[in-house]
Amino acid sequence: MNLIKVLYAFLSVSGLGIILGLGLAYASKIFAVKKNEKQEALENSLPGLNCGACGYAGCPAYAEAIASGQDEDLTKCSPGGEATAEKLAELMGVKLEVTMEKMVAQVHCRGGKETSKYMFEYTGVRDCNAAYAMFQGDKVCKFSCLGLGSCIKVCPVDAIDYDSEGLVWVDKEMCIGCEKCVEVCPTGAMQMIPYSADYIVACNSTDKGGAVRKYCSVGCIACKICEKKSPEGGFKVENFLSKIDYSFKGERVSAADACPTKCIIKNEPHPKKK
Amino acid sequence: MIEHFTKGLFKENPIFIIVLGLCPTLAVSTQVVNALGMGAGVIFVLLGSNFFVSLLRNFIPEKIRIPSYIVIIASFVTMVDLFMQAYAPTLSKNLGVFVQLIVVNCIILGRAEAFAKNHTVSESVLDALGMGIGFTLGLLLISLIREVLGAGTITLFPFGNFDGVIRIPVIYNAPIRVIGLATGALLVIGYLKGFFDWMAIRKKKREIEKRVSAVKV
Amino acid sequence: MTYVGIIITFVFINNFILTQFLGLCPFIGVSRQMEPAVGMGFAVIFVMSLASLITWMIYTWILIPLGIAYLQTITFILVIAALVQLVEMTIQKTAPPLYKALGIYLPLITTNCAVLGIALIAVRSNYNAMESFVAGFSAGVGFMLALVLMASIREKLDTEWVPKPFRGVPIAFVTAGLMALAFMAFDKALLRNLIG
Amino acid sequence: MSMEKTEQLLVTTSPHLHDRMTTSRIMWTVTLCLLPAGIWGIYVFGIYSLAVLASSIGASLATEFVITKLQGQDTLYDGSAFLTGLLIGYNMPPSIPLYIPVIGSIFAIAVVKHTFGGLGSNWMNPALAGRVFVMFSWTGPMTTWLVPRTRGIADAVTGASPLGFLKTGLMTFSGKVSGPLDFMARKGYPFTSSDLKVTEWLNEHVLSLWGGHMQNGYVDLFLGNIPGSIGEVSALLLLLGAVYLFAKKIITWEIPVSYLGSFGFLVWMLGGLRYGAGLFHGDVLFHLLSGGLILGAFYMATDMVTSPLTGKGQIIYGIGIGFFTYLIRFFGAFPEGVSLSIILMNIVVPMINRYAQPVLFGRVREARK
Amino acid sequence: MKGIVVTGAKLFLICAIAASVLGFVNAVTEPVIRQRKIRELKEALESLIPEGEVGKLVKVENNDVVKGYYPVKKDGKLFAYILDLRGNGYGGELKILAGFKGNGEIVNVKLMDNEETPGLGKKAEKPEYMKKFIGTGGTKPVPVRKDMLSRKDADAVTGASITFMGIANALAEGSEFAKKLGGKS
Amino acid sequence: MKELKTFPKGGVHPRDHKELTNSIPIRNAPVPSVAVIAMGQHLGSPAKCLVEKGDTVTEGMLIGESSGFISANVHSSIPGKVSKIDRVFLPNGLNSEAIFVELEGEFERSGKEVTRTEWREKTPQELLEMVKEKGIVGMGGATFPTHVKYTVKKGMRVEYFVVNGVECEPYLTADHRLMLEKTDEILEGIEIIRKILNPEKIMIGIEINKPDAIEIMERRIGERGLDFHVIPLKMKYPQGDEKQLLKALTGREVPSGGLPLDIGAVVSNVGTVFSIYEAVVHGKPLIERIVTVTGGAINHPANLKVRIGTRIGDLIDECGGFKETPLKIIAGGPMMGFAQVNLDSPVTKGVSGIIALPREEVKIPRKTPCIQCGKCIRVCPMGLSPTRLYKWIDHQHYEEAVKEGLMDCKECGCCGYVCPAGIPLVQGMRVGKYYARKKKV
Repeated sequence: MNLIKVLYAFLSVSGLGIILGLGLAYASKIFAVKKNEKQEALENSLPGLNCGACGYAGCPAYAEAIASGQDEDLTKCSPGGEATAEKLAELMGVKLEVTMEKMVAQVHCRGGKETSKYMFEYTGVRDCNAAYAMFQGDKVCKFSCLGLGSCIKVCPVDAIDYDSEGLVWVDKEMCIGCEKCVEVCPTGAMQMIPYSADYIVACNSTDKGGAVRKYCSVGCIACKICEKKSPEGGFKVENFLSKIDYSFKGERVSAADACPTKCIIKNEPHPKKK
Repeated sequence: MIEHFTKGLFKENPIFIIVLGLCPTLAVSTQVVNALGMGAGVIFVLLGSNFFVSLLRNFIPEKIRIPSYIVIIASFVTMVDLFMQAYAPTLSKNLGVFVQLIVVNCIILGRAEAFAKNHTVSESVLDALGMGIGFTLGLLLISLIREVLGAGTITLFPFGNFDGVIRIPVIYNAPIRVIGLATGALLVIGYLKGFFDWMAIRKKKREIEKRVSAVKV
Repeated sequence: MTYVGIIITFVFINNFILTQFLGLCPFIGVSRQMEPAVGMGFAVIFVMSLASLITWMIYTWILIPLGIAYLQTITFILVIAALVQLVEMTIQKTAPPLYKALGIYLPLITTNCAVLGIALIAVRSNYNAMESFVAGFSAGVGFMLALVLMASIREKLDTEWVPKPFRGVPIAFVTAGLMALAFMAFDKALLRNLIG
Repeated sequence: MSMEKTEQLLVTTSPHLHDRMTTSRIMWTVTLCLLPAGIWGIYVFGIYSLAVLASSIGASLATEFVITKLQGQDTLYDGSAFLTGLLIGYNMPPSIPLYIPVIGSIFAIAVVKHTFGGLGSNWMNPALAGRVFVMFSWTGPMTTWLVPRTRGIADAVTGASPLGFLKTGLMTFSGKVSGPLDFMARKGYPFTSSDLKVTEWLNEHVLSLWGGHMQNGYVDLFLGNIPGSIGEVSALLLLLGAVYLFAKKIITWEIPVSYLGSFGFLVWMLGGLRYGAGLFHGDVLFHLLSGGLILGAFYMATDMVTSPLTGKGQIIYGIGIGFFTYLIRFFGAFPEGVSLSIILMNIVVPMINRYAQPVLFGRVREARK
Repeated sequence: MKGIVVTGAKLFLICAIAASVLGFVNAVTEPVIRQRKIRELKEALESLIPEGEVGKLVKVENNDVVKGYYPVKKDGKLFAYILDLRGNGYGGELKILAGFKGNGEIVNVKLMDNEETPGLGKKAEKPEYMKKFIGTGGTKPVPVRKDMLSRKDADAVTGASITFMGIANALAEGSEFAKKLGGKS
Repeated sequence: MKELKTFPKGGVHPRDHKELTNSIPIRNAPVPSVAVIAMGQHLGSPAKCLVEKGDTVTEGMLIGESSGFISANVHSSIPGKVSKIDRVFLPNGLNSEAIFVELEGEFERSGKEVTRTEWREKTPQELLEMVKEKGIVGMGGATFPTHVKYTVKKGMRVEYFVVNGVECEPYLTADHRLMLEKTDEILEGIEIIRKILNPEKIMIGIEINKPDAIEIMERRIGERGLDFHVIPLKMKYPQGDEKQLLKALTGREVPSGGLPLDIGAVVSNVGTVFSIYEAVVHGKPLIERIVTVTGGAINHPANLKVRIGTRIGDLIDECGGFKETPLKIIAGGPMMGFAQVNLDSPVTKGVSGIIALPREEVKIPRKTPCIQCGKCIRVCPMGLSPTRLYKWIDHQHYEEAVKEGLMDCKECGCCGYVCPAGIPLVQGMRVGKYYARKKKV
């Protein structure tokens, strides 16, 4: 066994090691770049979706705003919800007072090809705002879901999809509440509701009952039966449209069952055929 | 505990799911026997490096983390290289420079950095085994496809009268040679990855459907 | 081989990515968009030229005289790792915007098999110092060429409706495969006929 | 009165007028223009070449059908798959075993076209990629040529294509001749009697008016009386089709002119060297008429999907193809190089499109007086 | 400063241990590798001309093709030469060992190290590939062009004609060299 | 022959179909029984409604007041009673507040003797004020408030005033007939504008397919001893666009995002010039305009002088109704106009034509994938790459699209006209602009 060679190996490699080790350690001192550790920590505790729901251009920008004290509201991140807000508060050494109820989006319209009337056949770019610029969409109802999926395109987490009727539906489990779909929806059919909401009124039309009846068989006709069936509260018909009062936690089944056009429906994952 | 081992096989298969360690994967996947040899080499190095990195995780300072890992890995690689040259010369010749390049195989450094650095020795060893075997399986799949289509053969170890080469009847006479070349390697892994992604998408869809039907009932 | 020959070989004929599969990980990772691809390309050219020269020196002046050529892997990778880290720290200090653009990719260069690959290949091919440097440089150029072309194609594919399971990494591989198919035009016969 | 209308009105956005040219019309017109050359190929190489064309087209259509069916699209009849299949068939030697065009077509449609999202999304010419794929896979059969029956030889005799003949011949050649045709004549490459007659007649009655003289062989090349791929041999018929495409504005001048121009220039400048004829003595006509260059320049390089969008870009693209064709043909391992050069430049097209964009109106601010 | 020293020392320690271990491993494997290489060459030489006794390598300077030769003796008499040849293949240099008789006739050929394309040029590694050369070089010329081959052989080299020509040209050169050597050792 | 002027890049040549109406004199359309007068019929912010339900209005009375810098006054086109105020769809597909005036009472102006204002004694400022007061907007279709356009910022100098008599849209002949029948009025209108703007040179651009208009303009200019230049132009769409017209006439390019004033030019349509004449000389607000009612489905195509607020259906009835069932009814020109969903929309200041097309004249493009033929790039007069922009927009990369010049697109429709794949490129651009503006990129 050639021990001298082993020695050479030992010397050269360890020599290299010591030179590089010292060199790097030294260099890291010279070239040290000051980093805002707090900001980095804040950034790490944000979900990193860069969805912009907080109003900043992505998570790092929000983190920067918090770290620099420009923004004191720690609850702006709706995807992260309470957990993130708590983490942020902990990092900033503040106590979080407001508790957030997670909000999710849902489409308040069930008027599909069979159930509602159309003014014309839309053939252009598949985009709701494009259709809305032409006589406010191809449907007679000007408050309805146009079904061209602009919300699907902007959803950062694929929570929205077409259902069997060519309308969209939000999966509330996947929804992070970034409100992008609400922003993009031209008719206002997409609205935010609390995650805990068990029912929604799947109609957005403020036309009079008679008018709605003419163009849609599943629209709210403002008959006020829901109000009567749920006398302690829970429903409120305003401006010819029934609204659910989500602060009321009682049962809504009887009202939903009694709705003559069946537009009060459960907010649950919806069958997706497409 | 056991999931540290099994996850490497399929759920986090280094080749198809996390797409690491591709350079050797593609270059040596011309013959099945190379894939096996390479796989063995990688498993050995991965085991060694994960073991030592995890063992020394409190000893190595953050600043020289990467150089230290590299030294550890490079030592094992050199051992593999020397042993292969000595005892498996044909394989060593076929694998060429890629044995030495195991050093920079992203999966090894990747595991050291992502796993062994903050797990116990036994966990790290299991992880190394799982990842190594997962890597070998992936490599085997690619090389099988490439060799069968690209050369019409399956090359294994010779023993006895058997020269180690299985010849596939029809393809052997007119193999799709491009599959055996660089193009084929890239295409095969592209399509395999596409296939696995498709499986993942389908699985996700199934899950959603399941949930939907559960709610309905 | 002449310098021209080395350049043609490493840029086109033995293009590291498209025929040798060296440096595929960063290739797939960084080729999504044009700007980082260009930056990464320059970084790789720089590191590869430097690394192949320095490793040549270590090999010829230390390892060979001491008879410990078998330690090439470990010494080369150490040198490369240190080099990359130095480069990283230097640009982080001197050119923060560049660092921001390349930030996460620089560490990738350490484990970029292309860098170690060119060092080992240069040694195996018995190149002299200048040849090693030229080989490193041109392999880097070849890497950048493939990277930048790939980025331009992937930017185009970004605006096409690629089937869902293929989006992202799979389509990048298929694209690279087709690029390799076209690069088969550059064969060794071409080189031999060109420079005799 | 106006209420009598019963039908629902059609509501679309502007413009409400449209040009008559549609995608499928473009595809079918190109197909139509290609047909004469293919019929010539079938005539001279025998009925088996029809089987080759049929199998490539059939495989291409079948693949398209299966994939589009799976994706729920309907693009089978737009002519693009047919055209791809046809071009693959045109690029096959007449005696090829049928599995080769079939695999070429499947590769072209499934891998090169539909993996990227179908018509319009692919960045590489499917037909050419398919051809190159099988070319490298089965080089032997792909470089075995049939002698056309119009040469008066019995059926199914293999022979070298002019470029292949030159390539092998030149490997051991170090002398001095005036050019490729001279070289071929000396090495005993046969020209047909019709070629000799036509050349003689032209020399006597037409070219003598300008004091010109033409070598034997060009007429064979021009008419397609040479061994070669099924659809590429007849330069005459391909050019006729191209004229129609120009008239219909389906192809524009940029790509063919820049391609043939740059290639021709390189051949003229450097092509004479290897025959000992010196600089600026290359035989441009020979190289333009041989090896599928006409088919490539007018029908394949001009493929809209994979060529640059703007005229500027197309000129760069054409020059690139010309350069690579020269490089591969004169120095590469294969005799021709049209397909390889086109797919090489396909790689660069997205880059060209990115940078060779038209000048925006009003972006060059003019100084006011 | 202390941090730097500690860091450097730790890296030093790791390197040192690694290097020592490797040194020992090398010490074990190096002789094995060296002996294997010698044995391989010997086997190759013996398989080329099994009936002869292969002598020591004689190096040849200033020759692009012939790098050296081994004289082969049979019954103590100089019988043939094994030439170490270099050819230009498709993938780069071809290393060829070929046995020649004194009159330049090829006895046997073996393609050693090469980087030819698997499935194409690599075919030349198979012994049956070389059959077309054996026996040529003496009275018959070495086939250096495709048209000098039989139809079947010509078909077999199609697609890899550069490998074929690389080998053939090297052999032709070798044959001339062997003729010049004549019977000298 | 001297090469006719035109703009150099892009443009298309659709068949113009002008023969249907170009020889038919303008006649008055009947007064509507209910005029639906929209508050937002011009570019910019809608006018502020000045009346309430039940109010009585007179002909030409100001009922909507300009509500911002870029806005215009709106006047009642008929005398009557406001029956309701509601939101209606305008021909351009947008929704606007509108005043419904039920015909009642007497016409104060129509049928009465015309008075003449001696405008030459007024200052430019007073003239501009009159233009503003009478609610004049660009009549070519863009409906940009004219007084804003004529407000020259300090330090800017108007070198050219260009009268746009190009009318490059197929089918339309309203401007053509106007030039033939109201030549003197138009010339006097130009003189008024000259007083307002004081330009160095006045040019009248007319496409060569209206030789009679060129001839009569030149003759009358000569007779009146004016120094206006009539310049015949080659036929090419979209030459009627300000930017292309200025490029053709002056060789100057309006800078991206700029106005013609940036290159010292102001362009007005002949219809606008005529309205200015009427407003200034006769004190008549913009309550009428010429509308070409034409197309293969119309029984008797015609050029009508229409009161703003008349239903489209009434105009079609006036032209003898439909010859055959129309598939498409377009308000405006076929290249930039808007398809109608029914015949109830009221004519606004910007509607230059009503075109009813039967099935056989409508080509319904089937949308197929883009094959990158680049035709759209070749025809784009603005030097854009519509296919690239469309793809960026389709994949929501709005910043990239803006970077490549999306905001320069003026939706002239050339790209959509040539696209062999039937891609709704123009609509794509609109969507892109909408989102880009929304995201402020």
